[in-house]
Amino acid sequence: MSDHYTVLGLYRKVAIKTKTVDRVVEEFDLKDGEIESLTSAAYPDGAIVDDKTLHHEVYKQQYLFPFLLGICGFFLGIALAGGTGYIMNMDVGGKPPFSYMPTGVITYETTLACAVVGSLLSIFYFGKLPNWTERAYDPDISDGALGLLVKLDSTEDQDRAAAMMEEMGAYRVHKGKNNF
Amino acid sequence: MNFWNSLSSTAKMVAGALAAIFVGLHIFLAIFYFGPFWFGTHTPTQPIAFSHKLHAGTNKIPCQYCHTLARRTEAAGIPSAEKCMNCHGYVKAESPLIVEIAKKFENKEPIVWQKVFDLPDHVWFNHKRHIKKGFKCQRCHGPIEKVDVVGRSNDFKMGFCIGCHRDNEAPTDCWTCHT
Amino acid sequence: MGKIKVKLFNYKKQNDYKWAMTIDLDRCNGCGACVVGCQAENNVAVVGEEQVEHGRNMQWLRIERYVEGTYPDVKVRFLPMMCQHCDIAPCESVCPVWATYQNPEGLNVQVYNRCIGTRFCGNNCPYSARFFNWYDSKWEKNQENQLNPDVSVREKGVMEKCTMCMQRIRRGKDLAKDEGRPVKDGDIQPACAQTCPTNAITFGDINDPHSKVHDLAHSGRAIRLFEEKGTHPAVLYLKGGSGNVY
Amino acid sequence: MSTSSGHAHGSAEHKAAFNDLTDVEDIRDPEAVPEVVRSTYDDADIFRDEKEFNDHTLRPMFYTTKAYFIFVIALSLIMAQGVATFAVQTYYGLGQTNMHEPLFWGSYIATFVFWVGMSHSGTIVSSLLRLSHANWRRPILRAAEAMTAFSLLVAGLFPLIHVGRLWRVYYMFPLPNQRTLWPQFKSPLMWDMMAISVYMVGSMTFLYVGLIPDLAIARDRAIANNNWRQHYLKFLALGWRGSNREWMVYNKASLFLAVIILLIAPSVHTIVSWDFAMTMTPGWHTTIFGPYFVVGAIYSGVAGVVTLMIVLRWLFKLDDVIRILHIDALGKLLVVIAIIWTYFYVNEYIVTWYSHKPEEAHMWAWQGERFPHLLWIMLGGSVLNIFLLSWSRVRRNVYMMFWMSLLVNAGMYSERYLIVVPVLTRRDNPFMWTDYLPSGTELSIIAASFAYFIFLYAIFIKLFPIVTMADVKEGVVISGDMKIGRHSVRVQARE
Repeated sequence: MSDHYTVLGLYRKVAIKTKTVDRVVEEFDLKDGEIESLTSAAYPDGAIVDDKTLHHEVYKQQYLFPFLLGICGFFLGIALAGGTGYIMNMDVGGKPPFSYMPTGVITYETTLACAVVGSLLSIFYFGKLPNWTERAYDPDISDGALGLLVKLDSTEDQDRAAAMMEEMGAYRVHKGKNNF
Repeated sequence: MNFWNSLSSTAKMVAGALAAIFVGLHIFLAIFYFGPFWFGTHTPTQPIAFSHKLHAGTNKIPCQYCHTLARRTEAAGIPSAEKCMNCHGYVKAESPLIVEIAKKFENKEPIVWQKVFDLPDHVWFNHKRHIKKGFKCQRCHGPIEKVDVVGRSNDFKMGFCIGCHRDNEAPTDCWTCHT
Repeated sequence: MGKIKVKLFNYKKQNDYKWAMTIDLDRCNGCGACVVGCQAENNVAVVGEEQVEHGRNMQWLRIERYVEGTYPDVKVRFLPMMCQHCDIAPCESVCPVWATYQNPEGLNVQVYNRCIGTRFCGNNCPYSARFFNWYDSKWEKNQENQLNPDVSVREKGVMEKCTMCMQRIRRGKDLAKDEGRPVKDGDIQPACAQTCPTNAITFGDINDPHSKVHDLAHSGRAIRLFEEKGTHPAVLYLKGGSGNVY
Repeated sequence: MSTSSGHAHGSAEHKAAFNDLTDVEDIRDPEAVPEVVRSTYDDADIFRDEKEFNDHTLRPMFYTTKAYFIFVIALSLIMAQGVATFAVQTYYGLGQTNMHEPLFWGSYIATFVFWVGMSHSGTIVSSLLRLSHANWRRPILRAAEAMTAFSLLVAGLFPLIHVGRLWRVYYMFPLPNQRTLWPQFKSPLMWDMMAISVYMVGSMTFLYVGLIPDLAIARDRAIANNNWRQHYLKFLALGWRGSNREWMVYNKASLFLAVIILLIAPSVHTIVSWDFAMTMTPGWHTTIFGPYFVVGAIYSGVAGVVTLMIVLRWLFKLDDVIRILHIDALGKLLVVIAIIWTYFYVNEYIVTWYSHKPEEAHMWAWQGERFPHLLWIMLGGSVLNIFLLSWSRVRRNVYMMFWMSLLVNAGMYSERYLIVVPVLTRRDNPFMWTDYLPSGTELSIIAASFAYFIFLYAIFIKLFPIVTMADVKEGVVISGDMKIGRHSVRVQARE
């Protein structure tokens, strides 16, 4: 996908947009990831664009980030509260250097702390964020316009798709190469 | 500079913030971990240019010939002018530095030697115990017989003491040294 | 940095000595000499009138007075109170920086230069035997010369308390080591025991079956303060009647 | 920029236009729907379109009056005197306070517990409501979460203000050092430090993640107006475009975070309660302290949210976003929590009474004897107001709710003071019984802490959107009207 042409159509109505999605997908034989919908609110999954690969990726893998980092945090906590008690031992008269309760408390906290970090990282990783470079976008989207973004292989396809979007009721269409 | 100008203002802000955090963190860590090495050396000027190299190195006088208190009390002690005159009444008695010592000795003026190896007040160190155990002075004070002007070759941070105590199974109870 | 050795199950190790103190309440006449002795020996700050008014009286050892009965049949009881050097000390487990802990010889350590002044230990001490340096201690011009060089002068913002005159214990052990023998009973005397005119305070090694403190502890008169708290203090009070803890 | 407000209520075409946008078929006849139903269910559809809604909710951020600057400067002055007092206290020593042996903790710790408690409602309420799909939660989440973050920032200062040697406080951090000394993890203070820093990380992340889509909206607005805010907004919005991938990932991560926060938050105040309960001081050493503190925290926190909502609504004319229905719902929540809290409170007395332990019984008697005024504030503010709050006319009256919520927090502050101080004035050793009143130093630092909290909030409002806009829009998207026979009801799509 290094060299692609992008078309962004802006719509007012969801129904029209979904119809366009169906038609564009059929016409250009688009695969998952080549068509995106841009909205200012969270529509239910698959309400506009049904991306099966994305579904698979997010639902099957995103939990791994907090989960695995949580496991790391668990061992970090045990090492921090339990392990250092042994290594950096004090001469405490007759008292054990390891105790269960503090280790439990510290482990609980570190586990959750790492899980929080994992959740944040999962947004970055799966959402392909942050991406501050200019990308296909229109400020109208935050004011309620519904964007439809299509990635195509050639200029002819781009023009055809733009025409098709306008015909289907897009009130504005942007065209560009490799994002605009 | 061209590269910097080519950045957008956001990128400049981000880069500046990151650089500030990076530098600040490193300054903190540097002071925290290496501060003693950088700021801890201490080489005072002595009132009389006494050379340890000449006495302990070339002439091989044992340390405890002058610092006798080291094996008897917790302080190593600085020899009195009388001790200097024991030998220097005869040896090189006409050297200008010796004349100065002799004059002070005659007039009963103290020679204000500057303390090089100083521990904080909250540390209690016992020379006697360490000498009796058989440790060489150089173990803590460095190769003193090889230098003319003595400086602090060791920062005497707690890790230095604790490490040695651990290796030699000496007590590591805090009250061994702190009260 | 020295080599760090991982010592796994060494925590059962106890040294030969276990210092303890007995205070005979029937002998105490509340003269307060121990308080002065303690103050002089340990560089305890003289806080001044104004601070005492605020309730910040700094005394590692204090004589508590309790009045029994009603006038005219009144009897005043004295209780010298200091850090009890508990075996299971409530102050130890709450210090976040190891400034206070139990040392292998059964004493409660307070390390001034490690203390950050969270004052949690003081809150958890049922005997109220811990003191805080609310201000830097000031010494008059000539008073400075009588400071004990073996004891550090505490900075503002740290906790302090009775150390059972650790500097004297250390010196006693040092002397014994020079002579290649264990510490004898009577070698070491804390300032309070030394000052007490009625010999009410006895200090020694309770692990030594021939020591005086061992005898007194087993005399059938020993009690501990706040026994129900389960702190197992090393300071034992002797009083008439029954109440044997040993 | 146009300003719309609540008076668009009856206008049919406005509603139709906005619903058109979200493409939900509007079959509702506005005249036929009773007023009560509408005020319960309508969320943001009084606005003509989304642009107008954005304008309205971003208004507090982009438009600043002169009064705001005066207010912020006044707050800064209060903070400045607090900082000066603190500097004096650090320089001369803690003797500047009125604490003394054996009362080692005083009003600082009481205030610390109060602020940690305040921090508890925001994220707990927010994640609970998120997980239970409560629809009325939508506009108030941000304000509540920001409250959590800021009260934690304030709370985190108090341990620093209170320690004796501030310059040595890094001894508590597990930093590898040449002394090979390590903090002692057995101390409840270490757990406290861990828990609070973890909660700080968690709530900040939660706040930030919730902010991302709204930051994108604000960014577009700032770029369009060439406002200075665009620089940091561009950076913080991470280039958010609202693509279906981003929304999917975002929703999933919000869910994770809500669950994790719900696990962290109760642990934090439980651990704060262990600062007291793990000691052996009569009056503190109670097994009930953990849940009692958590419920108390949520109680004072929710009351704090109510106060904030009403103030925001009044200051920024957000009364069509933050409605009576929200205040009402929060009031109901307050009643439930108040009842649970009262149960714990009474329980503490009952256990003491039944155990016949003289020192604990004496402690309660001493409380009533020495601090009757605080006891009455607490009982009045936190227990007796249940009866008032159960009355829907009180809950729906903004003025009443404002004073009620302040009263609850006054009561809860007294409660914290009553937990910390009387216990320490009457310790085990009767020779050391004492008394305590906070000194001027303490009072001025505490006043500065309140000013600091308000200051942070005031700054936040000017830098970030205060209303959870994306969430409100989602509510509009997934809800619509359904006709059942003659009735038309608002329904909510849920996966």
